[in-house]
Amino acid sequence: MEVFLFGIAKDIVGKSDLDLSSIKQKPNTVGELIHFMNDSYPEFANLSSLAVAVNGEYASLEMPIQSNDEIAIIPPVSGG
Amino acid sequence: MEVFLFGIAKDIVGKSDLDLSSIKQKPNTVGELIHFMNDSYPEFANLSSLAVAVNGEYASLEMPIQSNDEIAIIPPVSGG
Amino acid sequence: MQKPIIEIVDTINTAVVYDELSDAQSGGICVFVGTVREFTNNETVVSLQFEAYKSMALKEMHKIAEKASIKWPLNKIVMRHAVGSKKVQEAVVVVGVSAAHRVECFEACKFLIDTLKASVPIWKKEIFKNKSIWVSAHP
Amino acid sequence: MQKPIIEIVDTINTAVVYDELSDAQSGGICVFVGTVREFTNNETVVSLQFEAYKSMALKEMHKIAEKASIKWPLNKIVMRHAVGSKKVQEAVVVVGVSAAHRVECFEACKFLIDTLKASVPIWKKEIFKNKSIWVSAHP
Repeated sequence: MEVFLFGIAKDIVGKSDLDLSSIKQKPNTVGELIHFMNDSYPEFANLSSLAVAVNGEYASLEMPIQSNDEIAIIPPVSGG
Repeated sequence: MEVFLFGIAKDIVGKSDLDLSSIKQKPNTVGELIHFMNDSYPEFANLSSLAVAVNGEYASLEMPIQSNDEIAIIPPVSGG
Repeated sequence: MQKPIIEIVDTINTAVVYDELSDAQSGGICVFVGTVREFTNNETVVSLQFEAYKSMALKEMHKIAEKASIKWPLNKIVMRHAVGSKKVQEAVVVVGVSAAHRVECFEACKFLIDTLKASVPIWKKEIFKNKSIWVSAHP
Repeated sequence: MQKPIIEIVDTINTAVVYDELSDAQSGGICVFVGTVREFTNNETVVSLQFEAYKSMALKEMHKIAEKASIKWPLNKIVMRHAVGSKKVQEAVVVVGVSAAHRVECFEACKFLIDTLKASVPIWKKEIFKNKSIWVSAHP
């Protein structure tokens, strides 16, 4: 399970993608993934918001995630 | 006294300026000029509005006009 | 605000407007271009003819730019109107502003074109195949 | 409506936007250009760096264009965002529409940029002389 990181999320983790395949308790939902990120990288708690995209679409906390999904951490956007 | 004509006013009168120096009762105000135009060219009554500019500024009906003023008949504008 | 660019021209070059409005103090530029539409009330337009009372039109456009710069904190303003015959798809007017933030860009740009249409002494004749009409002249 | 032009690019050429939006059925074109402003909260900006989740950003921009074309009768839409490092006064985003009448031009153009800023996964880092900040990241 690979998670893409952008913007400040990339800076917090220190790289542009994160391989979760080796961790014990793989997150099964978007909510569990956010929980895992907050636990592993406490700095995420300082962000004004945090969203997750699954296969290029904003996903709800209940959305199940699978190892072949394209998953991305979306910190507050600031384009334009 | 010369009056510039634009747009449909030019078409109604048939020329782009009108010399009023030879008429008997010269209009002394903008209101009198409009009155004169409506009398001389009844088609002006069909317009949705009619304004007069004196020296390049919209003028009220009471505004006095003199022979050395730059006077223009302003039919409804439609730029843009 | 910098001196506004206000002109009545034969042909409008829309490609230069952004450069004219670009500015280090501005985060946004909003531009409106009025163009000749092929149909009016389902009738095919051949061309539009624009006539201006040039000296007064420029004076009125300057007044509008000044009013806008009082109402909103603007950095640059462009107002340019074409005269003469314009074919379908040609630009007849371009107005634009640059400002620090986008909200005032949109509001000021809309004010410029709305007010120009209401008060600047310029007249448009629609040329159709078999007739021509001075726009707005009749109720 | 015609197929919208939606792109993420390295450099924005504002001079071509008007031609891209020009259209025989349109009486108006409204364009908004976002540019790099020299000052933010009185601090001097050296540059802005933009990063995009490109595939998703394009998808979101297409959704926004579709929403706009449902809300308003539009003829053409352009949405183009730059990525990479942008210096003061450079264009970072351009959105524009053409439509029969000007009211929908302004409304739709404003909707495009407002919605883009709210939902498209693109991130901006402000580079100052002695620090850099991801915009909007912190409350």
